[in-house]
Parts: sequence; structure tokens; C-alpha cells
Amino acid sequence: MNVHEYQAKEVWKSFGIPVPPGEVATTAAEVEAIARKLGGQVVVKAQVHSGGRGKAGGVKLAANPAEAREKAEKILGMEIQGLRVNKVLVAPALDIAHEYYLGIVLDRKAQLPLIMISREGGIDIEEVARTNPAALVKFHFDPTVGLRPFEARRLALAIEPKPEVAFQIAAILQKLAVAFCKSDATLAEINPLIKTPAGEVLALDAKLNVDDNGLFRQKTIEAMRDLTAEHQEDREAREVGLSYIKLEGEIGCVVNGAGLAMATMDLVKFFGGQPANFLDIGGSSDPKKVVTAIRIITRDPKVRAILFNIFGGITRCDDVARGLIQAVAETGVKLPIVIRLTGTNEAEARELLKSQPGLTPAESMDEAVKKAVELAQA
Amino acid sequence: MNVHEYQAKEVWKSFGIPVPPGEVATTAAEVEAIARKLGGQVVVKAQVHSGGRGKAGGVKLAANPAEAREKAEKILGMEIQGLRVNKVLVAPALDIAHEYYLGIVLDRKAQLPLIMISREGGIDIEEVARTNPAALVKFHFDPTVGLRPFEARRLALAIEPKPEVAFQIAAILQKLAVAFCKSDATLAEINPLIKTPAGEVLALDAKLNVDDNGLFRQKTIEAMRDLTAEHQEDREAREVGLSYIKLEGEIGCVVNGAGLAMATMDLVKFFGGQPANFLDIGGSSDPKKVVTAIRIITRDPKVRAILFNIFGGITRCDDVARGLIQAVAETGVKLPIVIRLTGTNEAEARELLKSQPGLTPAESMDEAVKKAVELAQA
Amino acid sequence: MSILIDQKTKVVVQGITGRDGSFHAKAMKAYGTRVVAGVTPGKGGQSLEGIPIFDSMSEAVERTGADTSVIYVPPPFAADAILEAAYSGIQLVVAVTEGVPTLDMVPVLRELANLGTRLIGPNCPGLISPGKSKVGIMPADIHRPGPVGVVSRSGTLTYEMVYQLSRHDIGQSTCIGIGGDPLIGTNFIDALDLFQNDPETQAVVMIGEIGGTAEEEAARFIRERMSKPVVAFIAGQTAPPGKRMGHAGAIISGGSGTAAEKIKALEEAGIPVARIPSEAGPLIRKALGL
Amino acid sequence: MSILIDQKTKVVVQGITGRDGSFHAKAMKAYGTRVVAGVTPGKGGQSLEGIPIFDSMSEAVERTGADTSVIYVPPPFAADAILEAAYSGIQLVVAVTEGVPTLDMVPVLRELANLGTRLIGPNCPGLISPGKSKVGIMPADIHRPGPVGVVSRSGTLTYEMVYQLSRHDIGQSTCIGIGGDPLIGTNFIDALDLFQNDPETQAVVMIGEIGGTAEEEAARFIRERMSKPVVAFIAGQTAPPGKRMGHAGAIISGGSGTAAEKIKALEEAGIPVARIPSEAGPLIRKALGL
Repeated sequence: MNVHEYQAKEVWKSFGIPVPPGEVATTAAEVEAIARKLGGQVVVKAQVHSGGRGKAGGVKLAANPAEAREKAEKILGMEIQGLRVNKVLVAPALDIAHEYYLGIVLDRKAQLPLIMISREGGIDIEEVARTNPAALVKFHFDPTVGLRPFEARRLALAIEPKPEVAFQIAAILQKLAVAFCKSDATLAEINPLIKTPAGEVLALDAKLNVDDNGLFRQKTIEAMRDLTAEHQEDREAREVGLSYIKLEGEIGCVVNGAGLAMATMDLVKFFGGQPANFLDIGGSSDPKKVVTAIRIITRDPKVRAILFNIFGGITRCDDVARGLIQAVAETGVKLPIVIRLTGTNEAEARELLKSQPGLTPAESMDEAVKKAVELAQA
Repeated sequence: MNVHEYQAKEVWKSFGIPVPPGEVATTAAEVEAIARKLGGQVVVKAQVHSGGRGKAGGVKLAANPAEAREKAEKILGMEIQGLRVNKVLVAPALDIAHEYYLGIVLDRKAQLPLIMISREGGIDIEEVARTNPAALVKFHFDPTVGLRPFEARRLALAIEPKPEVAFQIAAILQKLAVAFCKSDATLAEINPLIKTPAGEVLALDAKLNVDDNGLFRQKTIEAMRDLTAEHQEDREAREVGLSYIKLEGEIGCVVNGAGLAMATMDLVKFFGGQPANFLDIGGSSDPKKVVTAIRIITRDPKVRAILFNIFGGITRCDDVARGLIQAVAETGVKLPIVIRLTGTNEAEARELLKSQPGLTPAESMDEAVKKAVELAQA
Repeated sequence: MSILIDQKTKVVVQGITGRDGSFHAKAMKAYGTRVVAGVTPGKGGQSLEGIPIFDSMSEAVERTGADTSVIYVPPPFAADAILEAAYSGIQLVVAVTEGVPTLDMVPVLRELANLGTRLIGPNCPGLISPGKSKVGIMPADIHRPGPVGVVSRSGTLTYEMVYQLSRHDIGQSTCIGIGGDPLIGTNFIDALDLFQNDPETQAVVMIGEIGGTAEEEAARFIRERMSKPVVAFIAGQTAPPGKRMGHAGAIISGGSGTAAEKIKALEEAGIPVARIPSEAGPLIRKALGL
Repeated sequence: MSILIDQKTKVVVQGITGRDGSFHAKAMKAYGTRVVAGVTPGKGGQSLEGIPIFDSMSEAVERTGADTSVIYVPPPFAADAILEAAYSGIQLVVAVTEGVPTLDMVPVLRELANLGTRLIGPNCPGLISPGKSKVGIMPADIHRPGPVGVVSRSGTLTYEMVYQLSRHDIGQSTCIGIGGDPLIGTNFIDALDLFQNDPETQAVVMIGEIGGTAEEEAARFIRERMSKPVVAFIAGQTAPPGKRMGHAGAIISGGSGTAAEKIKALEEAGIPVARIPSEAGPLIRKALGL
């Protein structure tokens, strides 16, 4: 799960990481009022779950409250990578003496969190990693013991020679490590971490991705979920426990299991079609999932055919068949449906679907995909 | 540092360990009011830093508020092991179906906290350890990872076969382990932990000793210090950083270092005297410590002579000499003083003390102790 | 022979009284797996179709001599269940549970390494040595005994691949689903190494997917250390970058971990890669010289 | 020869700019100890009487080749300083700091064991190999080079015992104060083992005190494993039970750890126990056959 910059900054604050003041707004009038309260130059920042906000024109400087309002009018409602901007963060424009990068990600190979910090911040850190790898300092830490003070100091001194500044960075890095672990994060990033001309260090930005598997114990973060920042389909899918990702093709896919779902998409393309989506109904066979899946897929006007590829294991084929019958009845879907069901309770499923009109059965995955491509192109 | 039972129960509560209701009182009238509020039978328990409260008559059952008042009048003001009872805890008298023992201490040898639990609680656990060692279940845990749920369950099942009761004990044991670590405890004990006839488990008693070295980060516990529960000398000594323990002899000892202080006491006894105290002025040589030491020692009417045994290392002999001169001036002490100073700045100290009347110098520890014993018996 | 489990393997089911645990305990027993015990704290003394249930793993292991456990407990309790199994002396722990918090696995994996306990998963279908023993949730009837080892990050895609093999009369020595989570106990290389050292296994099918660099590392291992032929398949060629594809593990992070890169690494190591699942059977037949 | 430190030992002083650190850095240097570096975070680039100061231990070790550190940092930071020394490659860490929270030492001791780093202390006077090197806070001039090893839980009592030895013309190979805290890095047995294996050491004086069972364990070790004579002294014969005598370690808990028990265990192991400090010199002379 992603949270917005302003929400991640609340998390930073709760762990003692210094952040600049600032308030979030949903209208230009609110932005003007906040800018007046803050005084001086402000920055208006789009709050949207997407990178590249700056390049897309979603971050603007304003010299006064009136200009802040003007800029906010442009940013609010704009689309960045397909996502509408509904909120902006208004914060004082700070003088910056230097920009650093602090980040923590999970390293699958080392099976530990990996700290990455750099003296070069405020820019794309992957660019730094490519062009100047020596500028990126890396360190694994053990969440059970945390990042130790001496380790944090040593890391900070590697990117900032002045001790009085480095030890501020060290303290922030230790807190960021705690925040990462206590928030079940998969990514915690401050880019840039800035030094002001007065030598004060603070987090000008905040990025926090949280492990969905940890959300059951992250009530505060779970409550930050911004339903307006999600596509409707994403929300519906999440609510019934589907994994769904919209794509640009014409064949709607309903599959059980992420690997099989991806392999099905690949096979659609192999046989000359384009998948309209990734969709994994998961391990249980609640008919509601199938109904929701059909509803989401049929909402996409590009879809010309629907392909079921179910390999029953935990999932029982007859449950999927029942869901399909119910979905057809409820949604009145008229699209051609190709259905391949194998595995647990396969025979019962066939029996159920025998009398259902408009279905094209298939024996194998190859056959099913080929038929779906044909039907979509008919 | 010790805290009272009612304070330790507050600590338990803050870590989620269930404790019975109850309130603390300093007068019999308050006790009556609390007993009325609680209703039914109550127990009135002396709050004093000493074991064996029950045997000493410091814990009494009362059938009604009037009887609670009566019992409180007897307990408040009584002395248990030389300590006056100023406070009592008033709590409902609960029906008890079973009494268990839970304790955690630091095991020096294993260098880990040691959990000790027993199905036999409510009695002296050292007695259980002697007479029925099999009834005592022991387990070391690592504070970095804490006591794991499966470990807690296994331990609890070893003293209680019924899972629904054992898992309550397991949860309490896990919380007690957290409380031990987060409180810098050296001992955390629930004796008895009780099961009510309804099958509910809760901590009927609470004992918590905290590592003095950890108090700088235990502000809540430090604030629980009960100055009225300490002897005046103990408080004065603690405030200037002396280690002081009153004994029954006639020779007051002022020594630097705990080992040397004990060896000095032993030598006093070896040469036929009795030490009046253990006193370690510690490593620094603040003259105020020496002044306080003399003040505390001369308050004891049994003292007939004072013995200084200082081996200068970090402690500088001239500083001790200055403190001694100041102490004599301020307290007007008339007792004979034997002084042995060796080590850092010894010559300067001799020079300073040359003109001080009433001092008996000694070259060695043996000589100093012998002279002190002679003077005390003169 | 087979790897990790066979007809002598004695299995304890952790979370045996839950919906999945009881269903699969029965299914495993029906397949012939020696399910000797179940554990659900608080349900000790009960039994499930003759399988005795205990309150703790230590009791279950002491009483039955179980050497392998399979875990169906809910995600918040899975890490503790894995450690309970390891500290009770279990040699092989199979964690089926999906949704275990990633950071819970960090200390678990380190402790298991210290204890010398092997973990499969979490978030995996388990493993099966056809005709001998099944420890997991896969549909048993698609499997045939034979000479091909199968190792995979996926669940149902593994079934599909096994189905393709069995259709081509290619039986399996052991099929392992290692799980799709970012942090897992047994990786491709561990499984490949076991297959390389198993006399019965003559070839291996490896099924990867986008995300991470496990397949690239496996490619290097196969080239440098394996004499047996390996055929690979990689799912997610059409996956757009940066999207989460159901498995926490299937994230393409910053240009690395794409299917194209993985296929390139495998082919450069001389490993045939099936373009589509139905190509795997013929490729394996060829590798086996059939 | 001597144990643990000699004229080649290169010492870094952690907390060198503090009151105690700077005083004792100078004193050690004056004694002839090779004090090659100091560390105080934030004071890197400065120097103290020619001793260069660094911001971190890793920098100090890399630049000077120090192999031993002595710690004077305040108690809240002592555990971190010990680990910093260990992870920077230091072989011997001497923690003088008094007042380190006991539970801070639990993970430190385990990690040091994993790293193979030896710790003396905390809450100890350090150690001295007379005429060669002093790493600690003891008054140097009471020591004489010679054949007797000294190991003690106390500070000033050790000075008194050394003073008694030197008065009897008995020099010392190395004197170690292991510290009086409940959890310490090097115990009596560790030190006795080192003395047993040191060719220069011909006899050992062991100075114990009430609390714990370290002396009893040492008695068993001496009987079973040592060929060299040992003379002991135990402080606290007049201490009342249950009272804290200055050291956190000196608590008599429930009837065990009394001076009488310790003396009994030592005498039963054939170890002469000095009744008073001034008896130690004659007993050692006798043990050495002088």
C-alpha cells in the first residue's frame, strides 16, 4: 500500500524525524488560506500515488498567497500518469544549502533491510546508482537489533564530513530505520533530505510503501488509505480479495493464481491477442469474486471476449462455475466467454455449465487462449 | 531500586498484565472509605520495602469497612524489619482456586534473564526450589527477541494442564518478560498469580526491583521512589553518590571502593572490633562526599572511632584530606579519627593533614585498623 | 529416491483444526502421506480421523517422532509456528500460509539457518514426491512418478506445468513450490542443488516469474554446477513494469527482474526456455533423449 | 611475556576528550603504553598531546592499526562504544565505564562471543603488564614486573593487594580487574586460563568478593585444570545478607554467594586463602618456594 507524501510525513513526525510545516488542501481557496498563514514563498505539491510529479508539473513554487491559489487551480484536477490530483500539500519554500538522499528497501537476496544513502539527493537515485555508484553508500541492518548509533554515525559521516551536520543525519537515519520496521515498510525514502543554510537537517519529502501483509497490524497506516486516489476497479477488486491490474488489450482474463494469470496473459499475446487485464481470483472459490471479476472486466469497453483459465487445487471448479452462472445472470454479459476448467471437481463443473448458453469450453490452456483470440477478433 | 507492591502493580497494568482493583491509603479513615467503595471483604496490605509482610502481621483480611479501619490502624505505623509502614494497599479479597508463581531474574552465569515459574505459588519460592525442585520450571530468554508465544505456551502448559487457563498464564508471562526488559528490572515477580473459581487469571501480588544503572532511562519508575520508605541516612548518602549501609558496630569506616570497604570491615572484625557501617565514597573525590560521610557516621551514637582507608587511584588523597578538614570544621566531630592514605597525591595529603589536630595517621591498612580498634575500645 | 520427502517422512500438521488444515490433513493422509500428528494450541487430546492432536509442537514431536511439519496457521501466527517447529527438532518445515508479513520472516530465516532447519515457503503449495508422499495443497492426481524434478515460484502455474509433463508421460521425482514471497526459506539454487544430487532425478523443470533476480542466479548456478539438463519457463512476459502481479515477489523494480532479462540470462547459460507452457513437455523429452 | 597486553599493544581511547578519558590517556602514555589514537564522535581532526583523535573507531583502527581499546564514555553510550570497537576489528576491549545498564550488556556479550572479541569489564580498573603497558586507571607506581598474575573483581582492593605483593618484592606479570558488575566479558576462569598458559606467570593471586558463584566455579577450574599455585582472598566476610555493597555484583542472594561458602570451596580445592590482605604476600612467597 502507498500513502501520500503528507501522510508519510505524519509517520516521520511520529518517529521524531524533523519535517517542515505544511498543510494539505483539496481546493484552491484552502491553498490560498494556508499560504497566507505560512507567509512568504510556498510550494504547492500534488498528492498522488505516482512518481515524476515534478516533471509532470505537479509541484510549483508560489511567491504569495494569490499565486499559490493560481498554481493550485492548475494542479488540482490534473492527471499524473492517469491519476487525478485531488489533494495538494502546501509548505513553506525553504532555502536549501544541500540535498541528500536516504532510503531503506528490503533486500530479498540478503534477506535484510538495505539502507542506501547518498550525498547526491533531490534527483533520481537510480540515475545516481547508474552514473556514480560510488556516491551511493549501502548498509544492511538487522531489524531485531535495529541500526546502532555507531553504525548510523559512520554512514552519515560517509556522505557528510561535518560532524555537527552528519550527526543530525545519523539521528534521522536511525529513526527512519525504526519507522521502516515498525511500519512494516517495503520502502521508506527521504529524497531530498535537506540541509538549510543555518545547518539544520530536515526531510523535505517522504515516500513510504507498506507491505500489504503487514496491514492487519498497521491500523494507523491502513486508515490513511485514500479511496479517491484509487481507480474504482482497483477498490472493488481489493474489497473482495481479487488482484486486478488494468491493461490495454481486448481479452479479459479470469485466472486463479498469479503465476498462471501471467502465463495466461503471455499466451494470449503469443497467439496474437492482447490481454485486457491481469486478474487473479486467488485460492478460495467464493462465487462473489467471480461476479466482481466479470463486472469489472465488462466495464472496460475495449474487451471483446472473456477467458476463464482455472486450475483447481484449493479452488474448486464447481464453485467457479456457479460464480460464472451467477455473474452472467446478474450482469447480463453478452461477450463471448471461453472457459477452461481443470482439477478439483472438474466433472461437477462441466455438468453445471452444460446448460449455460454462450460459453465456449476448452480442454487445454492453448486451446482456450486460441479460441478467445479468435472470438475477440471475429 | 525497589518499588512498592501497589506501584509494581501500576507497572504490570501498563504492560497489560491483569491485576485486581485496589487503592493505596496513608490513614485508617482513607482505608475505611476505600473499603466501603470496594464493598465486601477486603485485604489491607502494608506497603514497605521488605519481605515477610504476612508473617510480620502486615497483611490482614477485613470483613467490612469498620474492620478494615481497625486493621489499618494496627498496620499503619508498625515496623517491619526496621521499616515503618506509612502506606497500605486496600484491595478486594478474592476467592482463589489456585496460586501459581511467576518470576524473572537475571542469571549472571548464563548472562540472560531467567524465567522461573511454578504450579506452587503463594509460598516462599526458595522453599519450593529446595524441597521440590521439579515443581520449578526454568527457561532463559533473549531480551533482544523477547519470549516467543510458543515458548510462553509451552512453559504455561508445564504448570497448568488446562489450555484455557494455561494460555492466560502464557500471555501474562510474555507481558512480564516485556515489563522486565523495558523496566531494566533485576527481578520481576508475581507471587501468587491466582486463578479465580471462574477460571480468570490475575496478579495478586507484584514485586519489581530495578537496576540502579538503568534508572536514568526509567523516569516513571524513578518517580516512584518513596522517600518516606528510606532511612534518612540512606537518602543523604544516595543524594551525594555514597554507598552506605548501617551496621551495628562501633567503628565508622570511610573507604574508597566497595571491595576495599568490605575488606576493611573484615579487618576491623579480624582485629577484634565491629564495623559501624559499610561506606564507599566511590571514585571521584568531591569533598562534599567526605563531609556527608562524617555527618552520617557521627549521627550513630554507637560509633566510638572513625577509620579512613583510602587507596588513591582516580580518587586523589589530597582531595580526601581537604574533605576531612572541612568535615571536622563543619560537624565539630570529637571522635578519634585514624587515617590511612596511600596512592595518588599522598604527599600533598600528608602535608595538608599535618596541622590538623585529633588525627591518628597510619602507614598500612593493618596498622590503621588496629589503631582504630584500640581507640574505640579505650 | 526423491528429494526432501518420501514414504518414510513423518508429518505433523500445524493448524490442523482450521478450515485449510483439516481439509489438507485428510487429503495428504488419503494420498498416503504418513500424517502422524496435528497441533492446535488448546485442542490437545482431540483427534482428526485418527490423527492425534497436541497443544504444542514439542509434545507432538516427542510423542510421534515427526520430522516434517506443514503449516496452515493464519498469517499473524505463522512466524511463531515456524520457529516452534524448528525449536522442537523438525528438520523440514513447509509453510503454506499466504500473507505472512515480510519483516516477520527476517529473524525467522536467520534463526532457521542457525538451527539447520530447512523451510519451504511461506506462501507456497508445498511439495510432493509422486507415489510416496505429499506435503502441501497441490491436486495430487495430476502427478506421475518419474525422473523429472520440478521447482517453481508459483502455485497453479506449477500444476499446469506438471499437467503438461504428465500428459507427455513424463513423471516427476519431486515437485517443489518454493513460494512467491520476497523472503523465502528455500530458493531455486537450494532446490536445484538437491535435484543435482538426487540419483533418481534425470532432468529439472524450473518455473520462474518476473521480479527479483532469483532466476538469473539460478542460471549461473546451473551453468557452473549442474550436469543434469534443465528446462525453464518464465511467466510475466507481458507484465507492465512496476505493477504488482498478485505475488509480493512479482514486482519489477527499476528495470531489473523483467521476464526478458531472465530469459536472456537462462538462454545465455545454455538452458532451453519454453516460450509457452505446452512447449515444456517436448523440451524435456528432448533433454532426456526420448 | 604477560597476558593480553604488552609493549606492542596499540591502544585507542574511546571517549578521549572527556574528563576521565583525557586524564587517563595522558597517564597511560606517560607510563609507556602505545596510545595511538583517541575517538570522540564530533572531535575528529583534533589531537591530545600528539594523540590523533577520530570521529569513529573504524577510522581510528584503519589509520593507526590499533588492536586494543579502552572505554571511558558515559554509561548510556558504553554498550554502543563496545560494539563499535568490536565491529571495527579491535581484539581486546577494556570498558572502564561504571554504571552501564545490566540489560545493555546481554546482547553485547553475545555479539562479542560471535565476533571473537575479548571484553574486560565493564566497571573495571582495566589491566596492566608492569613495565610494558597499562590499559586502565590503576595507579601505576605500585606495580613491579615479576612472576605473579593478579585477577580481581574489585578496584582499590586490587591496588591494596598489589601494594602488599610489591612490598614483599613480588612482582606481577599482569594484573586484571575483571569488574564488579553482574554481567562481565571476562571472568575469573578466562583470566586463570590465560595465566596458566603464560610462561612468565608462575603463580596467581585471585581476589574475590561476596555475590554470585564465580569464585566457586574458579575453585573447580583451578583444581581440575591448573598446575600453577593460586592464592585467594575474599572480601565481605562481615557483610550482612541481602545488602547491596556498592557493586551491583555484590548481592548475597538467598544463602548462596557468601564469603564463608566461597572460602570453603577454595580451601576444599586446596587453594590457600589469605584471611587478611597482608597475608597474601607471605602465602605467595611460600607458593613460589621463596
